[in-house]
Amino acid sequence: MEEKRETLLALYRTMVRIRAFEDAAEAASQGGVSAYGKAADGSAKVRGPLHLSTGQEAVAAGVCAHLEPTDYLTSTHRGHGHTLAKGADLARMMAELFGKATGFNGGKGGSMHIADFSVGMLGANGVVAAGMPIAVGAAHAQKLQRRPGLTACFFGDGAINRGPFLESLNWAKVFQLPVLFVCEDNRWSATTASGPMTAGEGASARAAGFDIPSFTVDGNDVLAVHEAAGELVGRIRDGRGPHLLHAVTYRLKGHVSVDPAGYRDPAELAEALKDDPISRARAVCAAIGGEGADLSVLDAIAREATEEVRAAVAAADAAPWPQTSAAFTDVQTTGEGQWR
Amino acid sequence: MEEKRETLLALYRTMVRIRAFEDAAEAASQGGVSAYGKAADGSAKVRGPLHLSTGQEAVAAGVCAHLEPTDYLTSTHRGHGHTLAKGADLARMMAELFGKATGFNGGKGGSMHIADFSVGMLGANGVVAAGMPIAVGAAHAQKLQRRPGLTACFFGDGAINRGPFLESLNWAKVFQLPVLFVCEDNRWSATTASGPMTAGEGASARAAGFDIPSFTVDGNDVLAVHEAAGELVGRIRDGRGPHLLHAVTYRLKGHVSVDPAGYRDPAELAEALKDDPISRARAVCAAIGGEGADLSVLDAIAREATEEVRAAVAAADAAPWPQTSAAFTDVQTTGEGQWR
Amino acid sequence: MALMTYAQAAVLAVRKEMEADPRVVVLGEDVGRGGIFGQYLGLQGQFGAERVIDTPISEAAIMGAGVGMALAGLRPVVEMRVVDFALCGMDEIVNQAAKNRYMFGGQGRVPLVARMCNGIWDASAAQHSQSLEAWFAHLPGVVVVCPSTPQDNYSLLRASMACGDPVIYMEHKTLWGLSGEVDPEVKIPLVKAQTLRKGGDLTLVSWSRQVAICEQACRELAQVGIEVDLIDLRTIWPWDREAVLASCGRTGHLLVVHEAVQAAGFGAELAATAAEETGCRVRRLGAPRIPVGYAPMLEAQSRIDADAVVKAAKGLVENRNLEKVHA
Amino acid sequence: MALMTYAQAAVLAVRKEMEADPRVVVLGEDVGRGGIFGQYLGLQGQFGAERVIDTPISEAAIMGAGVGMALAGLRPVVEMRVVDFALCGMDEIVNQAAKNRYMFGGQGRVPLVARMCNGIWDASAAQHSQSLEAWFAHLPGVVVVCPSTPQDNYSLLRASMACGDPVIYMEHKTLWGLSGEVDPEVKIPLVKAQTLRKGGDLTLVSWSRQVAICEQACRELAQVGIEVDLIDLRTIWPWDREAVLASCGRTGHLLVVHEAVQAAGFGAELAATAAEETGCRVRRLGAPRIPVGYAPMLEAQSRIDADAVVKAAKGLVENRNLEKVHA
Ligand SMILES: Cc1ncc(C[n+]2csc(CCOP(=O)(O)OP(=O)(O)O)c2C)c(N)n1
Ligand SMILES: Cc1ncc(C[n+]2csc(CCOP(=O)(O)OP(=O)(O)O)c2C)c(N)n1
Ligand SMILES: [Mg+2]
Ligand SMILES: [Mg+2]
Repeated sequence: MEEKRETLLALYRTMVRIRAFEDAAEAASQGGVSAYGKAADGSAKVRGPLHLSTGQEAVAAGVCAHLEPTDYLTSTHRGHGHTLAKGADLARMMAELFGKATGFNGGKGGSMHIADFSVGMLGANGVVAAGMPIAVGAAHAQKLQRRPGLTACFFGDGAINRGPFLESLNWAKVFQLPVLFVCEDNRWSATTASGPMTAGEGASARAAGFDIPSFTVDGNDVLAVHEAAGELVGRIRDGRGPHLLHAVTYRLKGHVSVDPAGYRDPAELAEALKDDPISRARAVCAAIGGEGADLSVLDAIAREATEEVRAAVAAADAAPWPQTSAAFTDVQTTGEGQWR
Repeated sequence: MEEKRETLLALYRTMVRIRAFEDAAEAASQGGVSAYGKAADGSAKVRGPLHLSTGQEAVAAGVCAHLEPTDYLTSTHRGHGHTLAKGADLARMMAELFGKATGFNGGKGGSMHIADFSVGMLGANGVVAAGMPIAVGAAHAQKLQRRPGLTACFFGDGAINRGPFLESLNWAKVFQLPVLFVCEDNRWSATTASGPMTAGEGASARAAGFDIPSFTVDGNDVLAVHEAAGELVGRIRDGRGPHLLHAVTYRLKGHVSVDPAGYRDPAELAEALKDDPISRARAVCAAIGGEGADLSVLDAIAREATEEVRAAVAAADAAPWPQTSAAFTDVQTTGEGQWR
Repeated sequence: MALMTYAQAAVLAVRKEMEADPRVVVLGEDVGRGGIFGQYLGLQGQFGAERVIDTPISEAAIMGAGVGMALAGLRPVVEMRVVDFALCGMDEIVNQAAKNRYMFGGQGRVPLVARMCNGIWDASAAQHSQSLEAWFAHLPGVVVVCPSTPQDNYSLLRASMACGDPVIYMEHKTLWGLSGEVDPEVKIPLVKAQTLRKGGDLTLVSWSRQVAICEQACRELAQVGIEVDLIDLRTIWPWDREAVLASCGRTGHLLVVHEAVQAAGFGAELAATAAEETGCRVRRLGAPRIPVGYAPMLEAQSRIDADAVVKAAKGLVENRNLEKVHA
Repeated sequence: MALMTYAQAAVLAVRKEMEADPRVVVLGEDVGRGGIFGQYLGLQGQFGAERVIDTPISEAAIMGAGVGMALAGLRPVVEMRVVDFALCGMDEIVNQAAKNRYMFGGQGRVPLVARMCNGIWDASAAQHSQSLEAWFAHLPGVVVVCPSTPQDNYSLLRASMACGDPVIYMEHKTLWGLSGEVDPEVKIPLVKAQTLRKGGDLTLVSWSRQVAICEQACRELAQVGIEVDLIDLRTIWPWDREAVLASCGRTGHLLVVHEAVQAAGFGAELAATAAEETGCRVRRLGAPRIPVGYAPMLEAQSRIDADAVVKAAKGLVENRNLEKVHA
């Protein structure tokens, strides 16, 4: 019981840090992108498309709790949660969203390319499903080099309709690679519901065609995700090849932060809000009893997260912009300087 | 019994025409391509890579027997059999292989682009799996235009590892299109055995992940292919959406006509030669009894095919080359003449 | 005549073609909701989900199915969202759509418009900010169009849908909200460039979003007495040789300005051709060969502003580039 | 020194790098059997199937896995078979391999050599005969190499594998059997062009298979008194500006000849740059903008033979092209 409570508190902490990060990023992004009929008005601190993982925190938290720094992770356009959960520094992430020199990418990438290679987080990706072949390549290297570690490969429910999904699953199984595929099924693909665009039962069902064992889990139940991921990660570490976790969750926000998602049934959202993974974790914690039962511990954790994010925003805001000369570094070494 | 014999004779005729065509093309192609350590010596009448379907005739024959001219077909680099079985004129096909003006493509395409749009045969393809999305598009048009007909989409066992396989299966099912997917599983992908490169049980197993009903058949048993294809084609014509036929056969020749296939176990080939679909059809015919029992009917059919092919080769040889000016036609209409 | 945005002009063009020809269909991700830029707004409501087809996220299949539909008698408008994602359907564009008619000896045609908007998308970084018109200019079998105004977008989209060839139709990612007068009766043929200003000192050729920036530069140049023939190329391939080369012959100087990377950009083709055919002095201005960065001042390094155009124009007319080299 | 083929030279280069560096791996279809051109012959026997990896037919995954391997510390040689099939992994090349280092702010690097042979493959028609070096020259983040001899193939492949950047390594589809002396000790740096002939009348730049054809043309030109600076560019990007522009400055005439389609080909970049920087006269010779046909006389329309080079060279030196236009 005590152990479960400890686990839950740690997961809760990861979740509220993600939530606080997303909320702050969202606030800082208003007016920052022209789309959905609105023009960018230049007022935003976080510019460009910002894909929030609000509501999906349990998947990132539950899976990444089992990962070591020697493990790799590849992510999607909706990658903040995975990056934080993999152990990246929150302040440097926020700085990257602000486009500052102190960000992980020195302001070159922004939200869609959030990454912290030093903790094995090999990057978000602006192209749907594009992280998947990269993940299997990283896992292939881990295997060939007899290094410990596995690669966690996150992708959305829309991504399973792109070719690289198939090529990556096949590859991982053929070479018996240490890959954990994680389908973060939030039931939407941009402004289109994923269901009618998907033949069959989705990621898990497709994995079967590749003899890849899979498990479908309630992705808003952080303990369930944690347990399922633990089981699969254990098997992968035992050398039993790729596995797939199909986590069903929900995208509480629009596709990007400025998308009001007016195309979806308000009832669907209302239902989903009741299923908020953070609220559910609080309820479970209360049910377990013990020191966390009065929820003040959780409140303290949440306050701490909010405070950490507030400080990160302030630091990002105060941080220096990149030098314009930085636009010309890290392009390629051969012929550096031959820009025209 | 009489009906079965009639069916078998018709299928046999298709098979031996394909076999005779392939044999003649093979003979005409020696010295025509530089690969597998040999240089082109210019002596060949059929130049370039020539992918023979020798040994796979039963699949083309059995499936295409159920197709109408209003049905479409897309094929692979190994497309002669499908094209003949779909009803294309044999002589014009041979002329195309010879690169002559009288060929279906006026000498612009050759073997890898063999096609006869007038009978719904929308083309071989030099890119593995590339015919698949084209097939679903053609079927999509058939459905939208409320036209009768379906599209038969042939592909190899190696092709199921390319992304377009997934995207096409998903698409066909999502839109409930009249597509018959046919995996012609000859167990090789160029010089690599397909088995070790393929996770899971192959095409049929993968189709299940898309809720596409499938059927696996002995692809060297022409009556079995015919029966299975008939069942699936019937279901498709009834509006029950895409289906998949997984036909297991064997590539009796090398990957291309000049490939001695020295990389494969001679025992495997010897075994396969015993399983030749044409010999098997003869044996079945004999077993059925009746007029065909003494095999003289079959021999006559085979002789007729050989004779037809001989005439086609002579005609192709005698046919005029394309005008050099033909190199500049059918590029695009807008800006015709702006070649530099 | 009506005031409308670049996106609305496109919607109107597609609507008119769909009304006139039942063979026209639209397919792509999110087109049912109007497309992410509103470039299909209202069309699914009018024509139904069978003709305005929401598709899975399957660029290869979207493009490939477009080819199959075209071969089977439809006239698809294929939405690739941005040119950057069209890379996921590149075999289908290059080896299938562009070459089909030729390699099958004219048995079939692929009358298809593949929309893939081009250019820097503000603050969207390297994977959403490419301009690849030069690639398609290099690809036999396709037409390439880059409209710069609502009227052009309306008229050229209709012309593209009518031409019967596969067309790579490259709107600009940040022109969607641009307003302008559109006369639905105006036809603009493909291949015809538009001369926006007349002047004897310099021929300035540009297209897409860069045209407006060049117009600004021309006003500044006029103030220092440099008069410019400003040409909006509109169709990138086939391009309007007559208009461009005649102007180069008159002015003796050609400056090409584009948003794409300069190295091996389409400006090279224009400059090389002008130098070959007219012997005029040439100069190009395109982005440096770097990916587009996210932070505003990094992204700005990939943009060509009016100042840069003015400077290059002056340098060219005053022959500074040659001096520099010969010094 | 040893006589070996272009393919054998490549094998030797990969072998030496694999012997020297355990991080080097090879991946692609049929590489275990030596590759379809023999360009990996014997390597799987020596290094095992773990380092010389036969892969499924999955170009996107081959290329993408190469990126992942490179990020995780390997140095992959990624086999794409022919450039035409590389189109099936185009997002992985363009949006992932080329931009990774930049967009992640230098956190990682992608030291990877993507081999995709270029050019017309005899009698293989439109989908197997493309030359796309210009596309990659236009793509920030990659090096582009087109070797023309066994020695160059040996030395440049080693240099490419050592350089630490993603390299688009374009051998030629029909040079594999070409024999030549190879000295395994010879290092050839990337970016350095090779001047094969010296002459004051004309600068002739070419690469890959076209170089030998230009050499033949130069011999014919010498007989009519036209002396040519013949430059094999070898590395397409970054290209050897110094060598080319210095020669142009001396001869006053540049002719670029390549097998790729002329329109928006890399010749345009060279011609435009030379015209900008030196004011020399320029001319290009590339294939017409048509797909490559199958029948020999159709295919031949896409080839540039020595006669055509001679004619263009004479025309340029005698200034005929300008006369024509000004007439
Ligand atoms: C290849 C490609 N096609 C289209 C897009 C545009 N796009 C960005 S996110 C998205 C929806 C992805 O859905 P899903 O995979 O379920 O991820 P989610 O956004 O739900 O997290 C789309 C279509 C893209 N980035 N890349
Ligand atoms: C995208 C692509 N990759 C590689 C090739 C080269 N290639 C031609 S045929 C072939 C093997 C295909 O195997 P399969 O699909 O089983 O067809 P089969 O040759 O056995 O009929 C390969 C790898 C190609 N044509 N296209
Ligand atoms: Mg989703
Ligand atoms: Mg096969």
